[in-house]
Amino acid sequence: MSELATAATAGHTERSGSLWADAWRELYRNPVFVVASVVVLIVMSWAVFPTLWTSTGTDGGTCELVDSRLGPSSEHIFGTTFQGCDMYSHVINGARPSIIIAVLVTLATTLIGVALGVIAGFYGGWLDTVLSRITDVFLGLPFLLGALVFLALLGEQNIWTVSAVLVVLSWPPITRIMRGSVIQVKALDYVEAARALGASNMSIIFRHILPNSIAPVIVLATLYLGGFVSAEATLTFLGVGLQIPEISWGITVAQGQDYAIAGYPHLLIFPCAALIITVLAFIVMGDAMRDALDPRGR
Amino acid sequence: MGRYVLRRLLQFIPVLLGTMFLLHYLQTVSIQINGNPITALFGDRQPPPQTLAAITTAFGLDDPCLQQTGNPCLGMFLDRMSGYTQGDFGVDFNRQPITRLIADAAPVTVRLTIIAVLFESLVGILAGVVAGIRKNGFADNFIRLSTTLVISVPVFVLGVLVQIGSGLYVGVWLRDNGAPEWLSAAFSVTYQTDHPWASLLVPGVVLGAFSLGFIARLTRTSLIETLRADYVRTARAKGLSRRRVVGIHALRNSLIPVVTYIGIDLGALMGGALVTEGIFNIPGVGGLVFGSVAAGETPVIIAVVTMLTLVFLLASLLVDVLYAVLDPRIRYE
Amino acid sequence: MGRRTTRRLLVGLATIAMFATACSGSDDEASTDTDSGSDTASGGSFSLALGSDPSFLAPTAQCYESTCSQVLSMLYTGLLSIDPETNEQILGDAESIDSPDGKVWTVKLKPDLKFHNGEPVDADAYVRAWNYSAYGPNATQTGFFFSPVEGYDDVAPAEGDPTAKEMSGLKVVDDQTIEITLSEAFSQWPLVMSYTPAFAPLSQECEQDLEACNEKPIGTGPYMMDGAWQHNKSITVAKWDDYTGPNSASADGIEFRLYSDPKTAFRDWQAGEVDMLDTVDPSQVPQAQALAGERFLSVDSGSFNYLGIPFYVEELQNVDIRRALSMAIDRQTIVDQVLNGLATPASDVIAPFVTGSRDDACQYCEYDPEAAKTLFDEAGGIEDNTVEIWFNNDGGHEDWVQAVAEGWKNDLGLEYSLESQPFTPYLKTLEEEGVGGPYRLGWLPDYPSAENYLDPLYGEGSSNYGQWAGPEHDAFLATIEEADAEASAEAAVPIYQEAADIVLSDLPVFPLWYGQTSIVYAENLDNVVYDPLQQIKLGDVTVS
Amino acid sequence: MSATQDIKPADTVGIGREASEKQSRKEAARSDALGFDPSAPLLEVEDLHVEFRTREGVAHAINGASFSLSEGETLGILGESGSGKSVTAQAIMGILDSPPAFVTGGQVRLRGVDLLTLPEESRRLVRADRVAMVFQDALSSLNPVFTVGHQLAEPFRIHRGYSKQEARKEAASLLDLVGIPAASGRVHDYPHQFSGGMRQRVMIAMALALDPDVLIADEPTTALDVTVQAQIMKLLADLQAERNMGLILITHDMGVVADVADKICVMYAGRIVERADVHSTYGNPAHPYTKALLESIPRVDLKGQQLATIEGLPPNLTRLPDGCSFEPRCSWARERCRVDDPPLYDVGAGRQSACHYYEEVLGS
Repeated sequence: MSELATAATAGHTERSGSLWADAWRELYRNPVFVVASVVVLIVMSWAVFPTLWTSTGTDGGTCELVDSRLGPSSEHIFGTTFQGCDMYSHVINGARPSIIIAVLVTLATTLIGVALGVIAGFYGGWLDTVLSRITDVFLGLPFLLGALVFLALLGEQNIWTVSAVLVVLSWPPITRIMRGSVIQVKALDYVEAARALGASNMSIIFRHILPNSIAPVIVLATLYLGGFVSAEATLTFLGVGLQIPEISWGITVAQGQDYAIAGYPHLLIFPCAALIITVLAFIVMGDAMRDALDPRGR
Repeated sequence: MGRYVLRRLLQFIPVLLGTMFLLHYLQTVSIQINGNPITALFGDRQPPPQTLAAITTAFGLDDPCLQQTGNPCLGMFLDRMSGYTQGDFGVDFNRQPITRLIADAAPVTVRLTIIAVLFESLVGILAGVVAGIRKNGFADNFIRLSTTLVISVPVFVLGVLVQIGSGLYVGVWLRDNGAPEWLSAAFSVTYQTDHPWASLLVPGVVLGAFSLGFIARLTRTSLIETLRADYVRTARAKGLSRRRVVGIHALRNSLIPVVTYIGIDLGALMGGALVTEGIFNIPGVGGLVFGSVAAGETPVIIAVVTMLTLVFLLASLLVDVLYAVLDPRIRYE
Repeated sequence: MGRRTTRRLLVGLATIAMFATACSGSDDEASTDTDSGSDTASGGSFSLALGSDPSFLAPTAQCYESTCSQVLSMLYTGLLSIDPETNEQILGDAESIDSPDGKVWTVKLKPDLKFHNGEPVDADAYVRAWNYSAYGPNATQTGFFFSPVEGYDDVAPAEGDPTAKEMSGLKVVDDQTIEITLSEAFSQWPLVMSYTPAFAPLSQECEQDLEACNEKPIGTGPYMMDGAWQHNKSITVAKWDDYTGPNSASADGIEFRLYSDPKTAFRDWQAGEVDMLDTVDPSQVPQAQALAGERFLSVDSGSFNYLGIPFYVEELQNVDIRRALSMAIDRQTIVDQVLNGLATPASDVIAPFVTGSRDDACQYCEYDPEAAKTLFDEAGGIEDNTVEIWFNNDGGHEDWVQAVAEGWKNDLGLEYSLESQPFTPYLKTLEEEGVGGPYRLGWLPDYPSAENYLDPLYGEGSSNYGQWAGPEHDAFLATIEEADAEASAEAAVPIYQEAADIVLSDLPVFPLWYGQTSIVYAENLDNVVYDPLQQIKLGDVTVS
Repeated sequence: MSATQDIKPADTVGIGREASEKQSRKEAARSDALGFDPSAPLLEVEDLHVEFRTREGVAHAINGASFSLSEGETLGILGESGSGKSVTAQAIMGILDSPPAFVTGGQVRLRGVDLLTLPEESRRLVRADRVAMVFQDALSSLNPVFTVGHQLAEPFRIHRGYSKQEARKEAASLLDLVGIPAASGRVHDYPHQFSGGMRQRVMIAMALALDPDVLIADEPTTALDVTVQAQIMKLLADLQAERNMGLILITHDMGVVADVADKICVMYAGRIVERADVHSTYGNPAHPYTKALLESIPRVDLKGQQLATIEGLPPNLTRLPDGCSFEPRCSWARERCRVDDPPLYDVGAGRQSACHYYEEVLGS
């Protein structure tokens, strides 16, 4: 495995400053990336400033049970939900948990993964052995089943516990890749040169190793963002994700699915479309970044 | 190679022990925090204390350490381990031996996984090759877009839509028009015991759909890179046909990362099948663990999840071995 | 599965208790139809979708949930059952059940009854089973059914090891006669014994090897196992030709198909893969009605759903607040919109199919937002103007709980917060008096008696999680005691109604609705009758 | 694969061989039917144009290259990297990556047949069979995941329809031919198990497999030690003499060309700027660029002096200047050079130079 991770990251490492500059130039000239970024920015604004988009406030507005499951109309352009709330408001407000979870978990896993990957890869020895075995334990846990076990233990299910569990299950691949990447960069001539010039470990790590080994992790992290949006929905569907009265896409989709087939398609279509487009945008961004950061793919 | 495999196998031991202890500890803490899972067996009724105590004792949940939050209950763990060494893996709350539960569930999930892996590899690699050799053409864009879309749709939505489409429309039509039984079974709504392979085809496709996208994209990228390699130019200079250049010289090199992914995915599929299994009513491993987690059946959770971890480890070992077979430059000492 | 399975599971779990009661189902009309019924349209076979793999088939004493009791109702005749329409006792294996004083009961069995393997079903077979059930170390789930029997504490003491293996209250008088001595008079005892799994007989062969018997039970009923139990897949039973008992068996065979998700089962029914469903998911009810028409049935299940009130929460100690909250629940709209009509708004704390239930007993169950608001304001409202509602999040309750909360918000101007946990920690929280507001629970009786809707919920040592106490509670306990001591079940009914009135006035719980279950079946089936105790009378179903 | 073949019992070998032969013959095809005229000149390249269409614009990689080659003759193509040498070779072979590369004009005539107009399938038959190529970096040019035996046998199996055994026997004798010791044992080895020089020998063996009429060697010795370089060059020269092939030797190393080439083409910015026999060029270059190249070779007799270098960089091929491409770096450059692109002037004795002031250059 570690051999594979090393091999998989091969070739990312020679360039540094110019790599990032080149990548950026490549990206902003890529129309697909630009469109995806705009979508992500819009969804982010739903999450951060929902009141810009809807007048019903962040709790989804007043819900009248007698208005349950109405189809789209001028008053409710996306129709109403099961509880008779405005679906449009739910779609906008539902972005918040998804985005918080996606961003939070991605940041945390990247930090943990990079830190542990650098420690294992740079120092090696017994530290590497112990860390690698611990990584194996968590890597081997099947994702969904692991999440089930952890969330069932916590008993309480909200944005923070779901995020925590996703972090626990998602750091190992990043650690793996980072470790491989670091091992490779460590062996390069300029690191040897820096060492020969008497640079401290810390300065070698931060000045030479990190900038040159982090590219594959950045790419994976972008793909993770989309993955966690999906994961929230799936965990909610399985009954161990977010709970009402929280408004989230996962809850709305899981609830809407039951009724979509029974003649209320708008209960599924609108929240699901929001979810799919967001995930799609994150994946497309990740793809474009990979292409940009890996000139061989051009 | 032999020594390498042996060394890797030895490394499994601490990982598996770690997994088992982790799960044990989680379950222990879970009981300490959430309470005795036996109480839930009686629903809203409060069972008489002696009934509750008797059942709690029968399932070994009467250890006083379960009352002390944070206590790792090492004694219970050691008992369990020594039980394992004697082939005793415990029972669930229905007193079914876990070995039997696994023996029932695992073959179904293995079949499902085989179908999913075959589907995602064959179709994924094919799509990746088509996209790769026509880079930026219509086929490439179409394949990239459709596979990304499939990745973006939550599996529980995709699964139900496919189930309705294939089961209620195609399947019923086939049966009404006198299609052979195995064929209509292939498009049945749920798993059918009489057709253990045919009725898993559609669920296998749903299960493999997610990875299919990754494999297609991985193959594409890898192939595009390989096609630029000097040895591909050499092959063309030798007057080989395009099919032979792509199919033999480039593909074999491109497949190395793809095989890596498929191998790792093998373990993930076995453990990740629970949503698909649920939708298609497949009595597999995912549903087994899912039910056990909800009920708090610790022995089932530990045994099955550890088994899945072992599958994952073996799959990654297999990948590394295969890696050396595919690429003669790699030597494991 | 997913969300649904979780629910199912929870239902599966929750049910167990609730549920169980069921049993009976099988016999019922037997007495009237006896032999003739089975002769007319016999033959054919059909399949029934069940919502989960049964927990146990043997020993039957481990069966305390609906799927196993549905299967066992085909495999066993039972001592007696209760006619769901008339509430009359229908005798099965028993020829008579009598008591002079409600304390000593004599059960006489019919002669020449046989197990499927040829063993005689005699007094020994019954007593053997009951002693096995009650014996503490056997850890059966229905052992507590025997707690009224004299000597139960010796075989299952609350503390320490049992001092006896058999209950002193059980006597085999002769092959056909059993004498049961209870520690106190209990008018409802015959109704208790109608829960077949807890009281079914045990063959010697089965006792020798319970594990083998669990895979292929040896019963006494009109159907016997056809092959072993295919766990998580199917159970098939076939008509037993030597059956002499009263229960009907129209079809030649029945296949129980095991599903993890009722929605999947419904699609399989749509595709014609399974003939009958014992549960239709609420979201599929409109579809089921459209597709099945007459072949869609929706019947009271006997379950009683309520919001319990924690008396240790100060704001809820005011009875007017409780009454106001109860009146501000629009039960009918919630039933229509959220539950798709699959429930009946509650008018009593006793479900309708039980003798003693009334349709106008609960005056605070009528939706009256204005009166509620007035009463609520007069009583001074609630501190912080916020109410917590507690529920378990793995049983599919979130939708209606939220609807109740929204109603309070709209009608009383109350803010709400929803607090949820999975079932096990939820029970622990209830037990530890940890909830901060009304909590949801449901009840399915163990046996069709008004008593079973009262004592287990509000009595001493019961599921009185809300710690209802005070003079009203004392009056309630006294009334129950009085009713229990009556010599006959019938005479006790009006007294139980008095007890119910105390509950409905003081409101330790808000009655919400009685559950309904729905079934659909295929065109080639007929004579599908549903028993409110959640059992389809499968023996009566005819196949064409 | 080879192993399974070897351990098959005798009778199954027969069957297997029959089947595999059938299969191979079906694939086998020869270039004989394409109408080559044995009396026509071996290879004539005329006014070849190649451009690369990229996102940054169209790069004019080759702008009207012409030269010819006859049997037993060695043509050296000289130039800096990026001057279009390798592109010319790949255009002749027909293995340019298209897109982005497109041949936009000219002819490549082999024995009178214009290869550029042949359909791809016929073109494929010419490769390796009539025209073969040796690449510069043998390690990356050999497929790492196949044995050298497999790779050597491929031309025989594809073009000649040999059975596996026959092809492998040929492969072994080829290895022997290029001087690899214990050849029959080494067919089972992978490229990474060979040393650099040995790998280049394998490349040469592969190119020679079908006894081609023209061999193109693209910097065959760049990656090798000097001593090995000489061995490889000698091997190439010997094989050429023995087989009377036409050899195109592409290199940036004037020293290598001097020893083996008969004629020389000097390329700059996609054009041939000087064409002559090797002695005249070395003795007295007719183009400033050639002159500059020669002066940049270290020479023992000039030890101690500053080595000459060519100032500046080659032009951007997407924006070639109107005038002479070499003008910005040329010490002879005048105003005319900036606007007037020089044609190939005949400088006598079969020599051409693309310089308006070749006479001055020759005279210097």
